[in-house]
Amino acid sequence: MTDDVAIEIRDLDVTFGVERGESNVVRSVDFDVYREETLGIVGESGSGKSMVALSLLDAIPEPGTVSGEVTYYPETGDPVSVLDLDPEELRRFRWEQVAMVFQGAMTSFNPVLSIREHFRETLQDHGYDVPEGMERGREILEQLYLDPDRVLDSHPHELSGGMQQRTLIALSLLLEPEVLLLDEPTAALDLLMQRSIIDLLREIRATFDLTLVFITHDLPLLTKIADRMAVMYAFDFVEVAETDQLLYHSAHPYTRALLSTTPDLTTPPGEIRTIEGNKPDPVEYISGCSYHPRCPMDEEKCHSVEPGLTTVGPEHEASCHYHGDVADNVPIRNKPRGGVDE
Amino acid sequence: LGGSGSDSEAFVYAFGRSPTEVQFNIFRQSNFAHSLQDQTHHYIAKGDITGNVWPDLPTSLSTDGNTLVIEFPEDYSWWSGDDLTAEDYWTYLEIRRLQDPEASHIKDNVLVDDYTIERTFKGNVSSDLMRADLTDQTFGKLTTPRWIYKEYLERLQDATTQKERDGVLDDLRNMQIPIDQLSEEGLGNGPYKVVDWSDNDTAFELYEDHPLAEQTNVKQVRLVSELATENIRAMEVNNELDMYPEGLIGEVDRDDYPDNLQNWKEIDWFRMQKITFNWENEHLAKRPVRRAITHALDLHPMVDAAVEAGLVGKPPALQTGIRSSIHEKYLGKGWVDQLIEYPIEADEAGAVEQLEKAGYTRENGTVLDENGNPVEFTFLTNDGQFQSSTGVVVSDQLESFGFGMDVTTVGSTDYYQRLEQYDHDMWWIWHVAAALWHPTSYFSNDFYGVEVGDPNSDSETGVTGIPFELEIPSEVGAETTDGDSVTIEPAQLMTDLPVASSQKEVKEITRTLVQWFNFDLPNLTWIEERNGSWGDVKAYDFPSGDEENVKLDMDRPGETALMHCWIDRAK
Amino acid sequence: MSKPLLSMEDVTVEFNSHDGLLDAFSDEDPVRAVDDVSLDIEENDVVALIGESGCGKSTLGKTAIGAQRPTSGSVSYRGQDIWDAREGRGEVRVPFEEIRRSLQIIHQDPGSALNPNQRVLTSLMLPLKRWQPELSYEERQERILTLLEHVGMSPAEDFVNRYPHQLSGGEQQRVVLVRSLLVNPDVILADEAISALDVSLRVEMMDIMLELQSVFDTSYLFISHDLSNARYIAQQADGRIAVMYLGRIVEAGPVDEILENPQHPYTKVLKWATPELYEDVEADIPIREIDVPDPTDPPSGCRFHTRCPKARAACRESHPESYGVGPDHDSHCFRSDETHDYWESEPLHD
Amino acid sequence: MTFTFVLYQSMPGGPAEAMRAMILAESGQVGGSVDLNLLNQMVEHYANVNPDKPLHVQYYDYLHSLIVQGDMGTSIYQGEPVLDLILQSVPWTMFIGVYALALGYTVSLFLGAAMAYKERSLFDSVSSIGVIFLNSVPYYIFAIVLVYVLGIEYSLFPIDGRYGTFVDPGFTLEFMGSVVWHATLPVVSMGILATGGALTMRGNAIRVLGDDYVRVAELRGLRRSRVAMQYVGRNSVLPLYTQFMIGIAGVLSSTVVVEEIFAYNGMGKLLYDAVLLHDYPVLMGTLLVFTTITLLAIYIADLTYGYIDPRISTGDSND
Amino acid sequence: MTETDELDFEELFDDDTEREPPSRSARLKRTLDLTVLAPLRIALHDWRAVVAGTILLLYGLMGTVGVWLATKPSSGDYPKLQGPFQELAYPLGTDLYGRSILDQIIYATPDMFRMIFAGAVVAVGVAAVVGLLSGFMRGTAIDAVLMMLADIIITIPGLPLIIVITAIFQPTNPYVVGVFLGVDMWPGLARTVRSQVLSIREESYVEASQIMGLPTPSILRRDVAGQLMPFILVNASLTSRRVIFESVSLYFLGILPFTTYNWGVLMNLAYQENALTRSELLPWLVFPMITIILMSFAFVLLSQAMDAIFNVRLQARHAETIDEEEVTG
Ligand SMILES: Nc1ncnc2c1ncn2[C@@H]1O[C@H](COP(=O)(O)OP(=O)(O)OP(=O)(O)O)[C@@H](O)[C@H]1O
Ligand SMILES: Nc1ncnc2c1ncn2[C@@H]1O[C@H](COP(=O)(O)OP(=O)(O)OP(=O)(O)O)[C@@H](O)[C@H]1O
Ligand SMILES: [Mg+2]
Ligand SMILES: [Mg+2]
Repeated sequence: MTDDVAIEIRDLDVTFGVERGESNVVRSVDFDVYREETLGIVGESGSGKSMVALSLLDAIPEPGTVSGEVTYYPETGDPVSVLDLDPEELRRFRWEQVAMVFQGAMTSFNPVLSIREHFRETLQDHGYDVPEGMERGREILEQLYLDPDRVLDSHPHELSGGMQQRTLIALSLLLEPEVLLLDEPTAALDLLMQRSIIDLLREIRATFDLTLVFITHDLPLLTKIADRMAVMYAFDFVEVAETDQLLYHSAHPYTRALLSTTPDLTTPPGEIRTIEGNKPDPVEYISGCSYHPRCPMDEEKCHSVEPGLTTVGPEHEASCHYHGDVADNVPIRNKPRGGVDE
Repeated sequence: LGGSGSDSEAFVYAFGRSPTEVQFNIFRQSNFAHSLQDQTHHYIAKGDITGNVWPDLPTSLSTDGNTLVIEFPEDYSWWSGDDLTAEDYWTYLEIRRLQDPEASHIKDNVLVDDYTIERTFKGNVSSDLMRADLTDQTFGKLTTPRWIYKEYLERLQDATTQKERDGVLDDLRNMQIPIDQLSEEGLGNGPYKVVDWSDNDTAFELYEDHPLAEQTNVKQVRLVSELATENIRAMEVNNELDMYPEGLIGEVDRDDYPDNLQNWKEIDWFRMQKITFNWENEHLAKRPVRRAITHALDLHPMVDAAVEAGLVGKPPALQTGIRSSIHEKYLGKGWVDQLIEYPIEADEAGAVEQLEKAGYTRENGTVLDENGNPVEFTFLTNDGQFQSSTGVVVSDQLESFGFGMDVTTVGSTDYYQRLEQYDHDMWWIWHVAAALWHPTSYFSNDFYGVEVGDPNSDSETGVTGIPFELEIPSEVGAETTDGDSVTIEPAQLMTDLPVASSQKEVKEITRTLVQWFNFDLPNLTWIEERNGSWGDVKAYDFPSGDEENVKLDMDRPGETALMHCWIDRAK
Repeated sequence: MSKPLLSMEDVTVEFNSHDGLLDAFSDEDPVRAVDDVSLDIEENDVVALIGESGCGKSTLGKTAIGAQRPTSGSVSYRGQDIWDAREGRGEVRVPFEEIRRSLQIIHQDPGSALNPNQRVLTSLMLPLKRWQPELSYEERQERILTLLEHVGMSPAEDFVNRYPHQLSGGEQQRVVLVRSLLVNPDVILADEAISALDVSLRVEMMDIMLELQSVFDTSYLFISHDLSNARYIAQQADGRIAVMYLGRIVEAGPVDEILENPQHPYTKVLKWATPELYEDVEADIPIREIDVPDPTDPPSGCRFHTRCPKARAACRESHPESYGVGPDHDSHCFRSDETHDYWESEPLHD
Repeated sequence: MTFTFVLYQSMPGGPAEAMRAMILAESGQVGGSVDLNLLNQMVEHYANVNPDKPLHVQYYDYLHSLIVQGDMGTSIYQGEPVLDLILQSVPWTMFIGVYALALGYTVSLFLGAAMAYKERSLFDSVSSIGVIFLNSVPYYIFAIVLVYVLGIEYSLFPIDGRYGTFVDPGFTLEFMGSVVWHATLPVVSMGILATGGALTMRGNAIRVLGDDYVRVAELRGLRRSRVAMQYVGRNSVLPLYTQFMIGIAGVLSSTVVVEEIFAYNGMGKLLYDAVLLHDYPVLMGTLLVFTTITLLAIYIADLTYGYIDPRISTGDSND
Repeated sequence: MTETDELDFEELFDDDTEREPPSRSARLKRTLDLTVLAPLRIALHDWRAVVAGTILLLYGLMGTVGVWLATKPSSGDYPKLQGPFQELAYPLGTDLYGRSILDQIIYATPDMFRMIFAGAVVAVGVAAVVGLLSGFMRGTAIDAVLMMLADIIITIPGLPLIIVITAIFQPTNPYVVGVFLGVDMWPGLARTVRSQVLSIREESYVEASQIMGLPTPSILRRDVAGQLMPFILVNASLTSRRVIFESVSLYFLGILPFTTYNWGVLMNLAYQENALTRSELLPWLVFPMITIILMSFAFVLLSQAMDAIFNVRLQARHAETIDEEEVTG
């Protein structure tokens, strides 16, 4: 993996004012996305994954506020401070540099416009050449196993969920962005379609030299595409590592719990465990380690001292005071076949 | 907004219906068409406030036995240029007669020459009544150019059976003369001819060939149709009208109206208003109850309320059923003085006294009948104009006296339909049947008059429960029949009155009816109206009526003046 | 073998896309959501039904519990035809009342399975009142509270007075589960009962279901489109997995059989599509066509032939019947019949 | 239609009585009196227009001539073919009706959208109250107030008639101007019938603004104007579309009162007068046309809804 | 139910039996809190509900206590055509006959309420019944016939229809008038109710209730009607406004016969007497207008607030017997 950073996030905070008080849904996140890597972000529902992604486009919905720094380093040209762009610059930045495929494609299209119109207006509003752009669009659609003529002439509701999702991916690639954010692009789909899309994305990533950020709570699926994985818990990243490293040598108890709660076809049922406890509340602030209320190795220190991400290995960071002891205390539920536990 | 501003030349006034809605075939009148015909065609005869009938268009109406001779002037013409002759009117008279020659009271109409008609009645009719026969607001105008109606007359003459005649009449009634035809073919004969019209206005121009045209310097006239617009009063207040042909500026309006608008002619109008008592109601069938009601009511607030709604008038001093201005002519002064005088103001004690005569009592402000049940009446009125006011005042007064009152108010079209179903105890209707100061118009046997019913029917009482035969004291002014009494048949008398053979008979019948009315109070008259015309007296010179050859003491003095070219623009 | 608890024979369900008056004139083809399916559920059994979206799983499930009337075929509970019982046809040995109570459902979306205007207590009281009117209010409440605590919702007193929106998804689903269990059913149709839950909660929910099964002796018809979940619950209960494709069951058998020895190419594809945490990336997509064909106009013959990597001309011709490939293991694929014409016919390529 | 036929037949009193009553009422209003005998004779004639055939025969006759000859009969009162009367008045009513509807809805839609964009702002709350208030003012009261303020007190607008007196109908500027001038007050008073649309629009727009596709459109870097029109505008107007078409029925109904207040000779007035006069043929005719227009509007709404909203391919948007 | 099942149950329930059942009064208190007090508390938090409630309360008082306090207006009570705000006896001035305008307005109130009540009950009641029926019988002949009937009435322009109906029957009883007005209003509502029912029927909790074998009336009442309630009440409120509008317009046009006071009647009389050009009559026209507008304003506001009042989310927040902290989801 290169050290060529595409997006640099520093001290990112996202807050919502809600009735009960401040809802802090992203908390002082520092993070880098490398160029042309595929980064997978996992975490339970509501942990702030989408908010991080939206921050990259300065698109936190009202009434949320975002603070901190998001710097985008284009392949050529000067770095862009995303959160400081003026509205017109931001408009051009979105989709031309960084595009995003939203959770739930069925609701991402304007129901009254045909797909062709969606493509055309995107090209027009970004000042691209329309015929040329449409031609590129058709090629992308074909790559995604779609019949361009049929799809372009359809209205969104005439396409099945899987087709919509692929069409949305095609639309996101239309302006040849450098970074593509995918927020649970497959959550609403069948396994078969999910898996197929993952495969298609892998192909496309190669063709377009894309940097992919892939958000999901489906761990097994993510391992099939991600080069690097980041685990979010309680509105911050708790562990970041290359995929294999994370799978076999995870250094955070939450990551390990997550790994053992995921059923698959081979693990004996008895080894699948559940995570006890409730998910964290964005309004309340948990002092010390945010995971300590649910952590089996919870110690005094965890209540008061915030661990912070620390390097635990090459390209591997985790935020646990006792990351060294994790492997013994929180067993990963099955013996990894490929890896060797040191 | 039109008004006199836009065509300041024109003399603007308001009356009647929309010109595009009416049509001018007099046999198929609809939409209140006569309101416009008043401005386009001359009247034959008009009554005046003294009860006399005068020729309007004709030069004379003379009688001789059963024959009435009508002579027409020779210098009039239709707007088309055709001479206006006696034949035009004769055609109308004959069509009317031939509708049902048997039933007609006319023997024949003879066209003596181009300008003379001899009209002979079947029975003996007083000369007044013969003349009065020609007056009518709706039908008493010369509106029938002979060349249009001749065809129908000939067919009627040829017809032998009633069925054939009805067929002709149906055709006649289906024929229409809309305003464009009237204007294009010149079918009018007034001094101002129609030149243009819209939904709610008609423009007239002085018809120079009219013999009276030279008398006036008003060349253009514009008639705003009163029934087609909503803003007449706004126009009046904003000084956009030059005349209102029928109606006075009442006290209540005086302050709102500009000073240049003044009543220039006031008359004692023929119209009265009354409340009808339905004798079908067991209480109202009793004379003392009717008298008690009369005592209980104060007529002044009723009149005041009507005045508030724009009426002008005062309560009648006596309950005679006819207008006081013709008392002398038909009753004689001394005779009138003997009649029973009912109070005009409320007289509670008198009312209670009357009630007691019927065995009724008033306890704790409630009138109870002889069985001790409260006495209740239903009252029907409509929501228009002064009628609702009266309804309110009457019912409030009676209620506070102690009668239970249940007032139903309906829209005016519904009102007249409901009225004739006689399903209420009291209601409200004006009291006069024709624009004539003559007993026949008050004692007409219909709801305008003192309705009793058809005397030839089999039943003993008419629609309103009034017996066909009843007793009244022989002595004028007696309050009971305890003394000498006579039996009279009011319904029959009212049928006889219009065909009375002599002035004497007219008077006799009238006296009997007046005595009955005064004794029995079948209705209660409560206002004698005044009328007249107002106008912009600064901009125009209106006749006062005292001038030579000017006769204005009749209905609609404004129109009369206009149609005789008596109005001039002030110099 | 004794009579199955619930048995479906040659069940077919068709839907007309419209059923208004005017539509009598439209000649739209009906959707055959379930096509000639037979399936048995035993006492204390777990049958996991899997397949892609729209393949008719819910329809089949609802037909099984008597909530959907089959167009043809029969559904019987303890040998009694449900619809006969309902309409009082023939000799009714098991009254419909009892059938109604014995077959219950848990919906996919717990949020919409609870009346949003009713407090949890009311929602739970009503069925209990209906089926055990002899209980007093206190007794009913007692049972409800006990059961709620049993599924880990304590203090139960606190939960019962909440409205559904005041519960988390997992809690809502537990309430729904409790509600169906309160009437003591024999079969519960769990229609995607866990799909809407957070990943970390799914296993927990399945554990609760399994635990209560042991208490109540209930059978589950567990619908899922996720093979790993289906496997989890079915394997725990020693149940079976049935794989559905476009209205038909293409393969059914014991869990291990299906997983270790899948016969039907579609089952294999599903297996491929279920990613394993610790497994290397496989090469290519093993289907010829990503999208499911239009269910209103399903392919002829074997319905999977349009996507099947192993399809041959014969697959277009006729529908493969059931081939027993092991104990209790059936597959509807010609490949299970070594003598079939299939082997002679041309492979289909695009 | 059958329904109305039966209804009208059951009205008490025939056309003749009604007409007689009408003339009586008017003579009472203008003053004077009428010779009852002559009036009765004349009016009797009208009673004969509808011979006493059994109802079903009359109904059949009516239907037959209507469908076969397109003949709606002749007005008992005016003696003109009903069709002519209707053809003369329909354009006027349609003119003020459509004008009012278009104006009312345009204003309310834009207002509603503006309120949604500024949700919870001062503008939003003030306008909301304003709209709710307008919604509580019956259109006829609004009409009266307009008449009073603009017509009478300030004489800014004519308060009756369809066009200026003696302005000759034709394609002249004068005529057109006069027509628009005269239509202003009726149109504005009927226009407030549409103000309810502003609140619906506001609600829709707020909902649409929260929809994913609007957020995605922003993420896609589309121009604001396009998002506003094509995304928010179009999608929030859509649900109003049928309401708008059905609104035609409401507006047509209101013409009965409004045309009466403004003495505007259109269908509403024709119908109202026909009710008063029991002029059955006109009544049936106007009601038929009213109903047809409404039906047509609903039908058009149904048909075109598919074009406007591609999600609806068939015509059952009524559901 | 088999033996073993029973046993399991008992076992399970024997686990802990020392639970104290809530007392009857506590239950009552809770029910009261949830069904009455919570909505009330929301209403008090919603300015629209407060304003609407206050106005309607005033009208209610006017129609009850007011009638009792005010003198029955009678002509000649006071000097006529007095301006407003001059005398305590006739705060809004007097009319042409010297009746207090306020008294007349007050005396018209009970009948107005009767009319509104009848109209709303008929319109909303019929609509609810028809909508429920045809929603539940979707696709059957009953559904088709009912919807056809509704469609027919929808297409006949309402006001003319009412004019004709009232011309035939000439009703004077306020209830009857209300019923006639309601007749025109139910179809649109019924259609909407139907489509709501159709979508509620799709909700899985209705299916669940059916599968649990709950009796249909109970399902209708709890699952369907409960959901429809806010909608129905909102429409009852809006229908009330329409009843006011239409009845007043009929009285104003002089189509309905009237026996007593009505705001439309006052307007009609004043208008007929040329109130627009006679300034001394204006109060007679204007105050009834204001009365009408204010009352319909209250109803419109109420309809807006109704959504909030019947929102269980808000209800839950305002109920005291549910503790709020642990609210998730
Ligand atoms: N508009 C909002 N107002 C208040 N809180 C919000 C809003 N949008 C999101 N949140 C909160 O922000 C937190 C993070 O949300 P986010 O959407 O990033 O979660 P996520 O990890 O993407 O979850 P999921 O996997 O369900 O998509 C959640 O607790 C959510 O409740
Ligand atoms: N009530 C209905 N009317 C018409 N068609 C229906 C109806 N219910 C289901 N269908 C159709 O029947 C087919 C099978 O539907 P079903 O809901 O059983 O699928 P499923 O396998 O449960 O899908 P999912 O995984 O999406 O729930 C689908 O094509 C669906 O469109
Ligand atoms: Mg998310
Ligand atoms: Mg399903």
